[in-house]
Amino acid sequence: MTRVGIVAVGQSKFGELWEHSLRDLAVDAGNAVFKDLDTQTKGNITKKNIEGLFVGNMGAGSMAKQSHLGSLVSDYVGITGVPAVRCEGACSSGALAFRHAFHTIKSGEMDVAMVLGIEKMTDIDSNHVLNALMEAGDFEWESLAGLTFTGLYALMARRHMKEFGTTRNQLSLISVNNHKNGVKNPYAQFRGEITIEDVEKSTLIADPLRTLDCSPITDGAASVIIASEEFIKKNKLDNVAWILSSSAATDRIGFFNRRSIVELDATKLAVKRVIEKDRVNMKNIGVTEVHDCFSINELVALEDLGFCEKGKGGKFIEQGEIKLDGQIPTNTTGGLKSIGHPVGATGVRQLIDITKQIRGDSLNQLKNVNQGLALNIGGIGTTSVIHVLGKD
Amino acid sequence: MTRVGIVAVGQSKFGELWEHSLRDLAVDAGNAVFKDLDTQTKGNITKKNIEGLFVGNMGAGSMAKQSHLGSLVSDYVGITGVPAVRCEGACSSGALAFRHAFHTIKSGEMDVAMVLGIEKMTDIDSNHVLNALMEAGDFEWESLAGLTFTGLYALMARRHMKEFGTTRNQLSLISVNNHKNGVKNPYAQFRGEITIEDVEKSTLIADPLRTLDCSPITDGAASVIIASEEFIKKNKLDNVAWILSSSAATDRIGFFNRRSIVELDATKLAVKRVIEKDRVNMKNIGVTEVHDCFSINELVALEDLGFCEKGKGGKFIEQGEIKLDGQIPTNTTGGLKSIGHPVGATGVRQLIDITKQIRGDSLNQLKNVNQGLALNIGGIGTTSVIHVLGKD
Amino acid sequence: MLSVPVFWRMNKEKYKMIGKKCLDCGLVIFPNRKNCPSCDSQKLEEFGLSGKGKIYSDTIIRVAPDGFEAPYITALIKLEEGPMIVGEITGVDIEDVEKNPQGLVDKEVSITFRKIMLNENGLRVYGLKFLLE
Amino acid sequence: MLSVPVFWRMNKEKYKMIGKKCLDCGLVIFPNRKNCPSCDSQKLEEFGLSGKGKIYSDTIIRVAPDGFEAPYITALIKLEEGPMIVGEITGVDIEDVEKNPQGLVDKEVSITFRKIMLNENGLRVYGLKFLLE
Ligand SMILES: [Zn+2]
Ligand SMILES: [Zn+2]
Repeated sequence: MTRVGIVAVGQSKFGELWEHSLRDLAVDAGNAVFKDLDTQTKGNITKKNIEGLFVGNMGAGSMAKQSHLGSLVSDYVGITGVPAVRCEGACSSGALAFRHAFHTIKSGEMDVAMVLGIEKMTDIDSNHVLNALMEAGDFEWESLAGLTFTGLYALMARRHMKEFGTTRNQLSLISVNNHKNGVKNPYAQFRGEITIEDVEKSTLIADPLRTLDCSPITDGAASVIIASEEFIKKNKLDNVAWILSSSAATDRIGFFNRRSIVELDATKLAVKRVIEKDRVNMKNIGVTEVHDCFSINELVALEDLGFCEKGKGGKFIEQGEIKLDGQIPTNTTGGLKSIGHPVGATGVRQLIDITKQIRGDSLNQLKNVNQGLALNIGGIGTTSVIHVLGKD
Repeated sequence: MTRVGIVAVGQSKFGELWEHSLRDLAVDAGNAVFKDLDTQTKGNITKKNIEGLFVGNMGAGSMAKQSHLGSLVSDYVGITGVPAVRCEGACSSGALAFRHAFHTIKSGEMDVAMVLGIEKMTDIDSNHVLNALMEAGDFEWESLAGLTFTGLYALMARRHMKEFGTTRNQLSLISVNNHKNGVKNPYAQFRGEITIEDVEKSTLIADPLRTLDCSPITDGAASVIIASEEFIKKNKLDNVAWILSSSAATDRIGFFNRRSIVELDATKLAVKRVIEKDRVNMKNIGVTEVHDCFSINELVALEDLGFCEKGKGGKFIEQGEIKLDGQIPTNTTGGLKSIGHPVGATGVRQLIDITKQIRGDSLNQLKNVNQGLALNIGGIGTTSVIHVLGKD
Repeated sequence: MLSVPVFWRMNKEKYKMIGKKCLDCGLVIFPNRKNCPSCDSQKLEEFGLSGKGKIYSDTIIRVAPDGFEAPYITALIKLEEGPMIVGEITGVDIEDVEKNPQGLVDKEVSITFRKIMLNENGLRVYGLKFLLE
Repeated sequence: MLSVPVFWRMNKEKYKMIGKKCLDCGLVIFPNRKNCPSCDSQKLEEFGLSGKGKIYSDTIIRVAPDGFEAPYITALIKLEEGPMIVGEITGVDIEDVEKNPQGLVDKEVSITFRKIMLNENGLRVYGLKFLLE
């Protein structure tokens, strides 16, 4: 089986970009990734080499009245004609599109593919965005009962606090860390540091979660180009982030139907496959992107990924283990909290930031990073997608 | 590279099924395909063997307030936990999901996968369905200009009539043929034969297209299970429809931006790949499913696929070449026109009907069919997906 | 806009709390399914639930989706027959609840029927809510 | 509901028919793009179109989407500078047009501005339509 690597990355600005349409965002990310492709390959590889497009997007239908993004994006970024498809799995749509591209190359069908994650969220009123995001949950038994996305995570947070003694302060530390990491990120929606007091004085959205526990509503797009080992070797490309593992799992759509609401089976199943099937040694992971749509999600995910014991996530964070100099530096460029969370773009943006840590050109570059892991979550642990990238 | 074959098929009833929710439809198709799996494998293979789920759906977000169908469907059909994803490319979503599953098996990632196409269209008012379907086109320059999906195809029809002298009568013959083929189809939405007069007296929707030129608004789901050659041989499965080619291509999203509006480049590009890359001899194709969302689309597609010359589609149909005893029997079980068109389900339903012709258990079984081709189109020739299935 | 059948389909479940019981493994199923989520059996019979249960976790929704009016309390309720369900807790003073960091966890509740939301046509949608015992 | 920026973003194009011209290959681009669809150049300058053109194909929309009122004539128009665009033909008698199986194909048109639709808030949205010459 051929190996597959990431050869170029690029993204648009993330933020409330009223002057940018869905297609403008796609073009910005496209132009950025093609510029990086030019740099990385010294002009030898261009968009003419792209054989397929895989778009990650959750809700352009509901939020921008536009579906069929495979065609729209290939058209506007200038690769009209290629096979193109949109993948969706709520907030994990970006990583699922990447996974589709990865398997298509591995199958021998093509050598070079483009992945583009995108979401345009500010073309509809913000209360309608709430409704659109709840499409990720169970419409009949959650949305119609008045539950919101923040509400779902609030239920998780309160139960985690009860069972394990997790504190308000521990949750706040997550937001503080991610904002701190995002200060230098030119693409980030929010670049200011915040304090624990800021988090704890921010408006309650769904008790116990407050504004600064939540990732924002964001417009943005992110793109990577991946290629087969044969292509990479033939064209003598270096500076490649190799895909060492791609793993996905799902859980029941209704949060009320889960085995547990403080331990997410989809993540546990996905990480099991990473270790057992793809033989990744988790001790080698030097950096991680962990889906922090809400502070509590990052905490629970760190436990489910096995970086600490179940129930000990709060302590782990308190001890500074997720900081840039901690045991497992997490969301080193700001996470969803600071960079923003254009739903379909996030999974691809995470892979860009891991790639940069592997290549050595991250804005918060760590030393001696050989492998990095990205966890992209759709819904409330409903779909978990893990990718591990490495130097070789 | 491993070969991949279809080992089981099943579908729900197609129609206006108010008493069925989105998830009910999924379960009906799931139970049907697992029942066929049981029959075909004499009970040796069950849903426990399924390693991944690929859902085709266009608009559950807009039409049923529900996204994240990978999780919802895997949960309700009883395969919770498997990697699951939804693929979208407007009306070609079903074939795109199938293509994703095909490449994932070919890549060696898994041996057995389930594909399920689904659309629930009657949970919202029918004028909102029109808006939702236009998400397949260019929102800014087509939807906002008041164009409908039927309107787009009407523009194609009028131009084709002008350039090639295609007649009203020739278009009518397509609907007549498809309805005739659907009479015995127990899953079909409309099982009555219609006459040329019926078509020509039916209400104008967008001149020159009338009600009986158009496929209906339909609820339904369709599913297939595919497996790797190793798995098929190890388990001594026979009665398999092998996937001889999977090919896709796209065109610009805006119909106004095309090279031609009477010849669809995406289909021409896709069929070129079928012939040149996968070395299919089109002369061996004994049966075809051609996307007849509108009569004019079937006519243009027959030309673009090369079954007749450009501009001669009308004549070809007049000569009876698409009939069950014609040169290339087309939509032998009723097509979208008679069976109905639950958008995301259609591409999978087409593959079910080709599989049955290959296996020998079609309701209108043809003799000596070794290979069959299905063309699933998204938008107005915006995405074209072709699959060729064969006996070996 | 959502059509009438959406609400009508869930009539039996939402207004009468009629679920299913698996004849093969005994599992009580609510909301309804055609296949048992535990043993995959399709042999299920109708089964009425008591509507009594205990709060497993809860939150105060302060920013509501379209059709709902914040603030209100939404909880995950473990029904006494086994299944969990999401429901609004009504008839309590939110100012009392918000003072307690544990919320209403472990409190016993029983079912009632109330207006849930206004749909897009401005029509009232009724459904199940819960009262503290 | 669609927010104001959606309509505001297309202001220049839809109200003044200002497109782009590629400085590398000379292509006239309308609606706007950031990259030339022919040669992929990003060196584009603003370019005003005359708003004159010829009907390439047309139809009478008799079942309209939300916000529009049927019947009306919608056409693909080939602008004299090259690009094609979709627009409503206004100021013609639909009863005359429907008698001709060729519709309005090859007729010359020029641009005008009119109410296009009512949006979800009931506000009028204006945009370009075409008049027969
Ligand atoms: Zn059971
Ligand atoms: Zn140019």
